[in-house]
Amino acid sequence: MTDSLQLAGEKAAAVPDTSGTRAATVADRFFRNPVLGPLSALILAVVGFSIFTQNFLSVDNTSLILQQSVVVGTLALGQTVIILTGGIDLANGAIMVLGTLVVAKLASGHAGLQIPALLIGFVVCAALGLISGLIVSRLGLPPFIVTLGLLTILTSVSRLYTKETVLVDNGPLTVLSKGGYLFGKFQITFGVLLVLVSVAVLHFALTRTAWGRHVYAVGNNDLAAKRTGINVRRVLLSVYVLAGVLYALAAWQAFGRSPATSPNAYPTANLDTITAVVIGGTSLFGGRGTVLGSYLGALIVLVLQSGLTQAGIDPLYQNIVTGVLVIAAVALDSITRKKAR
Amino acid sequence: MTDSLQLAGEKAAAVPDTSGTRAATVADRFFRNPVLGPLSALILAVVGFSIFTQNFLSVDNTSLILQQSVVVGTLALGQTVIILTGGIDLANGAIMVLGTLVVAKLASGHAGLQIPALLIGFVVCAALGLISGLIVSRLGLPPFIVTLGLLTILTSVSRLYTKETVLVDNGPLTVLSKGGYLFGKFQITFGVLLVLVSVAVLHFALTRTAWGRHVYAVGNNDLAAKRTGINVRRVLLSVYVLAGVLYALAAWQAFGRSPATSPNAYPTANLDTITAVVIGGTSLFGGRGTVLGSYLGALIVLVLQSGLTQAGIDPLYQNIVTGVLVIAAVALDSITRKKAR
Amino acid sequence: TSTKSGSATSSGGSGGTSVKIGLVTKTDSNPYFVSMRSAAQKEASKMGAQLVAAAGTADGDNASQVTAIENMMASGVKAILVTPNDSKAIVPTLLAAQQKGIFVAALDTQTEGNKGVDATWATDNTKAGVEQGAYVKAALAGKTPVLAMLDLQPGVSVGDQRHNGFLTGLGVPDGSKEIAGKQDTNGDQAKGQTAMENLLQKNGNINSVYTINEPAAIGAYTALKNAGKANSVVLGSIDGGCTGVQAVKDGKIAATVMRFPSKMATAGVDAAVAFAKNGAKPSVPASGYIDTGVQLITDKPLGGLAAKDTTWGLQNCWGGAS
Amino acid sequence: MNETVLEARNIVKRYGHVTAVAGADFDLRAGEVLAVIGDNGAGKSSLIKVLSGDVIPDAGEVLLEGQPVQFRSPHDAQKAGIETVYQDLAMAPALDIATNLFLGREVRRKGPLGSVLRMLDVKEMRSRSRKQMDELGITTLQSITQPVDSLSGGQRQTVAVARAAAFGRKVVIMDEPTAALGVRESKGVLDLIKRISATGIPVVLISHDIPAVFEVADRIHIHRLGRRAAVVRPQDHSMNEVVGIMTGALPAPTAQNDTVSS
Amino acid sequence: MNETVLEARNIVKRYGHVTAVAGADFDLRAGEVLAVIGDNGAGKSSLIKVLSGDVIPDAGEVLLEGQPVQFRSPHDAQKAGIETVYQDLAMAPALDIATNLFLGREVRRKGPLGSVLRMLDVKEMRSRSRKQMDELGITTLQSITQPVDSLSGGQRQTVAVARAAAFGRKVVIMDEPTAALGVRESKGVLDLIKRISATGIPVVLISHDIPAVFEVADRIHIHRLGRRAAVVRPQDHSMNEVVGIMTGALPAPTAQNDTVSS
Ligand SMILES: Nc1ncnc2c1ncn2[C@@H]1O[C@H](COP(=O)(O)OP(=O)(O)OP(=O)(O)O)[C@@H](O)[C@H]1O
Ligand SMILES: Nc1ncnc2c1ncn2[C@@H]1O[C@H](COP(=O)(O)OP(=O)(O)OP(=O)(O)O)[C@@H](O)[C@H]1O
Ligand SMILES: [Mg+2]
Ligand SMILES: [Mg+2]
Repeated sequence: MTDSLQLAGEKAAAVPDTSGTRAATVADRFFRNPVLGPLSALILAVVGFSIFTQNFLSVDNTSLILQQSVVVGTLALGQTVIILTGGIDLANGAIMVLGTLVVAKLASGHAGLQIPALLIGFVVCAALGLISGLIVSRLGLPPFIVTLGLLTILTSVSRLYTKETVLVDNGPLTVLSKGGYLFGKFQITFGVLLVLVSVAVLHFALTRTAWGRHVYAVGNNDLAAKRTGINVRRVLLSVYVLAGVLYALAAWQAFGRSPATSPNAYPTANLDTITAVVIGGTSLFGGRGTVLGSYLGALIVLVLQSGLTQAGIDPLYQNIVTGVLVIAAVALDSITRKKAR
Repeated sequence: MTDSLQLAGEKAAAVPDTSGTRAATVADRFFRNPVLGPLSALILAVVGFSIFTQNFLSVDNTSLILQQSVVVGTLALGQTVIILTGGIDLANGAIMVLGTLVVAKLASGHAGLQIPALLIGFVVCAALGLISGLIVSRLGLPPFIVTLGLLTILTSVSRLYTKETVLVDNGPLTVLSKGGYLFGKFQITFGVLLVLVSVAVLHFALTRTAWGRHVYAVGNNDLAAKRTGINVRRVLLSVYVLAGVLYALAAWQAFGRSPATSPNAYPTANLDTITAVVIGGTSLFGGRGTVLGSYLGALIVLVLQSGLTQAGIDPLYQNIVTGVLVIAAVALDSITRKKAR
Repeated sequence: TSTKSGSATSSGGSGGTSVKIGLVTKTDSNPYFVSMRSAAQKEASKMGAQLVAAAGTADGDNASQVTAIENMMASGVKAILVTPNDSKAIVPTLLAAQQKGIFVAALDTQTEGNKGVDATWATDNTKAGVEQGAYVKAALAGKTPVLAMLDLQPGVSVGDQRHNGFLTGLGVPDGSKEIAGKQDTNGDQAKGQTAMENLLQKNGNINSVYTINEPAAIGAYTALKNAGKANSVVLGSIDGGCTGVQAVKDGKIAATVMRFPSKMATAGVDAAVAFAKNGAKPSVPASGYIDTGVQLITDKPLGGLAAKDTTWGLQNCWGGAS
Repeated sequence: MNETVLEARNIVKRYGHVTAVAGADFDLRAGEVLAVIGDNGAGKSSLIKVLSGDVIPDAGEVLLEGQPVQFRSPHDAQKAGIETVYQDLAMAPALDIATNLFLGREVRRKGPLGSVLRMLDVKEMRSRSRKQMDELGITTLQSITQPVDSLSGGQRQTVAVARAAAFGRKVVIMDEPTAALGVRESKGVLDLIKRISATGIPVVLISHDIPAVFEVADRIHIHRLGRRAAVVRPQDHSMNEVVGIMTGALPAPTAQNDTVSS
Repeated sequence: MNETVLEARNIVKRYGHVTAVAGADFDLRAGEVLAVIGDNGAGKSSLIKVLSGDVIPDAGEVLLEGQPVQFRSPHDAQKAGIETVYQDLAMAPALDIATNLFLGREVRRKGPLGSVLRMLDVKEMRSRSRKQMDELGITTLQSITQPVDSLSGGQRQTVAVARAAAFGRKVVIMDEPTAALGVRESKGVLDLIKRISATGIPVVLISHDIPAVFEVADRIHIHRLGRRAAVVRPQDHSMNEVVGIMTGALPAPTAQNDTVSS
């Protein structure tokens, strides 16, 4: 039974022992918490840059990085759920972009159309999720190829749908860019709130509901899941549709970041999100991982970008450092895991 | 024990029953042959295009497609071996490109330097393979992140190493573009011969030697492999180094295709090779697949490109068709598998 | 856009003593932008300014440049030079920067309607296309073109401008039967070669080739050479990278149209520093941008087209030397 | 109480050229414990996989309470009230005991948290699991939150048994449920089997432990070379006879009461 | 022949807060069959995993023929001649029987094909596998080229046993090798165990099948709560006594000949 775990190149993370002493258990909980790795990596990075650059840890910069995280962060949530089932989604960026285009085109004209347009956007993205979900769950084709195919198709479709960049007027579509100040100083946008809420909700759904356990079970051992009477196909389908909805959410977030969209937007979203997911400690073999980790993973990448830019390093050297640090972040994760046993 | 297979979304392909009647066995062998899927997909594509376009099936075009396959085909071999162990390599293109640059720079000047330069190229690529191999096997980090990090690093390193396109003079480096004619008509280059030989040799090594079985065993269930006394780390290391060597071979092939190389060359090699591997019927979860299939996968993609170009379809629509056909090819594979049981 | 709000109020606490200038290129490793960066770097250190550089992920991708610009503002730059990946989408971000009293200039590519920038130093890509087209027309010497077009990728403005410019210069409308086929190359050499090979299979009579840039052209040349058509086919290109010019010199490419990234960079940095010193802004011509010009490079000047030879080209090319 | 609950006629299942089940019959009566015994590879597991919907037969029909049924998945069989312990235990290795025990039948919180937020009652599930494991004599379990792949062989098997026992409504099928169990723990399971059948739910017990079979079984289905060779009553035969029939050393008794020879 | 071949002192192995082995001792003498029995979860498998290098203990030392050894991996233990059948059989599911049987000790072709091209002698390995399976009484195997995950539980276990038996040089350890086996097949394995020990290679047999243990064992290591509770000779005790000691119903006999109580 152990091979899928072993394949994932990690031993089954042992779990807190409730029979242990209270204190011990708490310590355990802490050390065995799968988010520990990415979290400490993030903290290390922040501390590091605060030392080596001026005003990195400024409130402005912090809230800025949070704002920069909303789109990839939201996409990464969908990516995580799919990867938890042992799948992968190369089309998430393409789905989102098509979503933004549909919404923008429909809403162009007067603001009254924005909300209906947004709803239609949600339908479109969910439908696209449904399509890959159907192919994966019914025909049992490898998600990699299915979503790769969808990616190539959608990229062209978007370009046929609209050649050039589309702008949306202020209104419900761009409301996520608005926001208020915490403690008078710390700017927090609705977009940031929304992404944090999304993470929380999804974390709840995955850890505290039957559906969530079924997702993990399917990713863990889908034959066993089938034999315990779980409707594996339905679970898979639900996951891909949910992912589609999350991509629509990301589309909305994108308008919060910038009112303009184009068929060429977010070309590397798929790789970026997979990276965030893996840095977040989720196994590409499915069955183990957390959405919280993925969001932290997304933040880590952004912190590196921001910090290195502010350190005034040339992009070429930035890449080299980024590459090293990303590997280091994951190494840190695997070390904390080892500690945990 | 069954979950890794199940995770891979495919049942254990049953195997010919030597106790059956001779004829039956042959039929079995045929139907259960993992290459059947990609092969029939390839044949279907070729037949289709020969019908719908003029001179697609011309000898020239056929030998041309074979020539176009040498670089990605060779890269795909390395990718396959790594994927068979449950890994993945996003840096293969970057490694090859750096290889070409090192060789081209060292050889620039007079032809006498070409062979030593080429040898150094092999050392460089093997060394880079060794690095990812060490990180993956010793630290047990996920290959996805390790090779992604390496990719970002190498892209910059190549760019820093040389600014612009570099050319090599005719000589040993470009000899692979030479060749002869079969039946006076069918042009076959040394490059094509070399890639076919590489496929054959690797196929032999994977199916007929102990090392090959260990590669499959590690990808199948690395805990079991470890318990049967296989030195899993050594196997992993050997695989990544071998892949590096194959990438160097691909670098040589690249010179056979064109004497010019640059830091931006082959930007999508990693995705292209993974696609070929998956179309070829290899599971991204490791433990099951063939190099022959991967090479056929590479050919399939090229056939689609060539055929659609000749059909004179607008690039945008070409992408759509390609996406659909790629999914169809894999669907065909999974159908033949189902037939096999 | 506010000029008087000045650099004093620029955000995030100013970085150190020297002026901080930000440069955001389209991508990080494309040689064109690498040389633009190093030119800017040189100029900046000459002027005693500090250059902070960042890059987007891919042509057409706006979000990555938005992030980069935000990070620069956070690090307290006084001026931002940007080569927009999306001329239209970037505008709101640039306006926001100007709000903060930051001097914004576009390089290489104009923003839509030159909005959101205080100045622009750019190449007219359409013009570049026209010159390549005109030369190919002249080189065909009256023969009806059988044209293969090696494009960039759909929906990227630079690609469309050069493509359309070329057709104008050649004098054939898009979609006409003279066009034997089009393929996307992403400006990649290997893809250019494969595309050219497939197009030659489609139509053996191709006698002229448009290429989006010189790597694609070199790929196409290899394909033509292998097909034994290197001499019978007119191969034009755009960019003026040193290997490109060398390829013209070696007779692989008939002609290329040079652009001048370092000119743009130098001018941009100078203006930025000037603004930081005394809030002065460069005067912008009616066209809305300062054209750093394009230059046809060939050793076989034809049809009275103003051309410079490859010797001149190699002295002024970008990439190799810098 | 002699009506047949679950019945199978002429089941055939081939894998490529391997014939796992070669025209096997099967019947199970209300409230009985039916033991299925046979050599390794005789086709026992394959047969019950057909009955539990895990495998779709190439031929033959399955009848539940007289009605023909087509199970396309274990899900269908479970809806029909058939609960199975598979020989290679069906578990999600990385998930903990409670989760595996309740997989597919999770317990929700009382009140809106459960009904609206569909929140699980983890506490409840854990304590119930703990209780069931204790009942089955697993005293060594130190943490109920261990992932099952970290359990000892016997502990893991006990989880699977507990699951089937807890949720079977019409039929409970157990494929070698005591194989990995110790003396005491095996006794626990055998008692459980008796308790279940006492409630009127028939139990199918596949086992190689002949003494145990003779202890609990009402009838013994002897499987041989993919077929049912005979069905016998323990009181009519000695263990050696039964083993003889099973291994083919003795001929299958024919014309004997309710024996179906094939 | 009484010299100790394999010895372990005070082995401790913890997983988080779960203590699997709590200061266990162990010794194995030349040519003997040592049975290890104990409740589920007593720590038997964990202990032998330490002996076979699969698990590195938190404390304690292992001595092979008197020399302290540190096994960092099963590979080390195998080089030292210790062969193990693991409870969750270590197999590559997608590979066929012969491949699994010879995994890590493949047979090469004779001549240059083998020495130069390192080509495997597949024919040879298959026929040998077939022979070994037959010897162990697996008559139902229809195809030697089946992937092991398509084998029946008993067939799969037999592959694992055959492997260990074929390659053990100094010590053979079997963790519940007959759990999934039928009557005849179990007998086959027990005979095999006797044959092996007869050649002077000692065998460690972990089993829950007390009668079988009494049949083959020279000494019985009774494991309880992570420790060795006692070592007894079958002839000195009745099965019930032994089970009593194992379950803690009876006190562990002390000061008895060669019994080590902890
Ligand atoms: N998926 C499969 N592919 C090929 N052959 C199979 C498959 N499953 C089972 N078999 C074969 O079918 C026969 C019956 O297997 P089955 O598991 O039903 O036996 P069993 O009676 O349960 O044996 P055991 O007592 O060892 O569990 C065996 O010879 C086995 O090799
Ligand atoms: N990787 C692990 N993580 C956490 N606990 C473990 C792990 N492995 C074993 N254990 C625990 O250690 C104890 C001993 O396990 P072990 O497998 O040695 O028992 P055993 O004597 O072999 O039992 P059985 O007879 O059922 O095989 C059990 O309580 C088990 O839950
Ligand atoms: Mg069975
Ligand atoms: Mg055990």
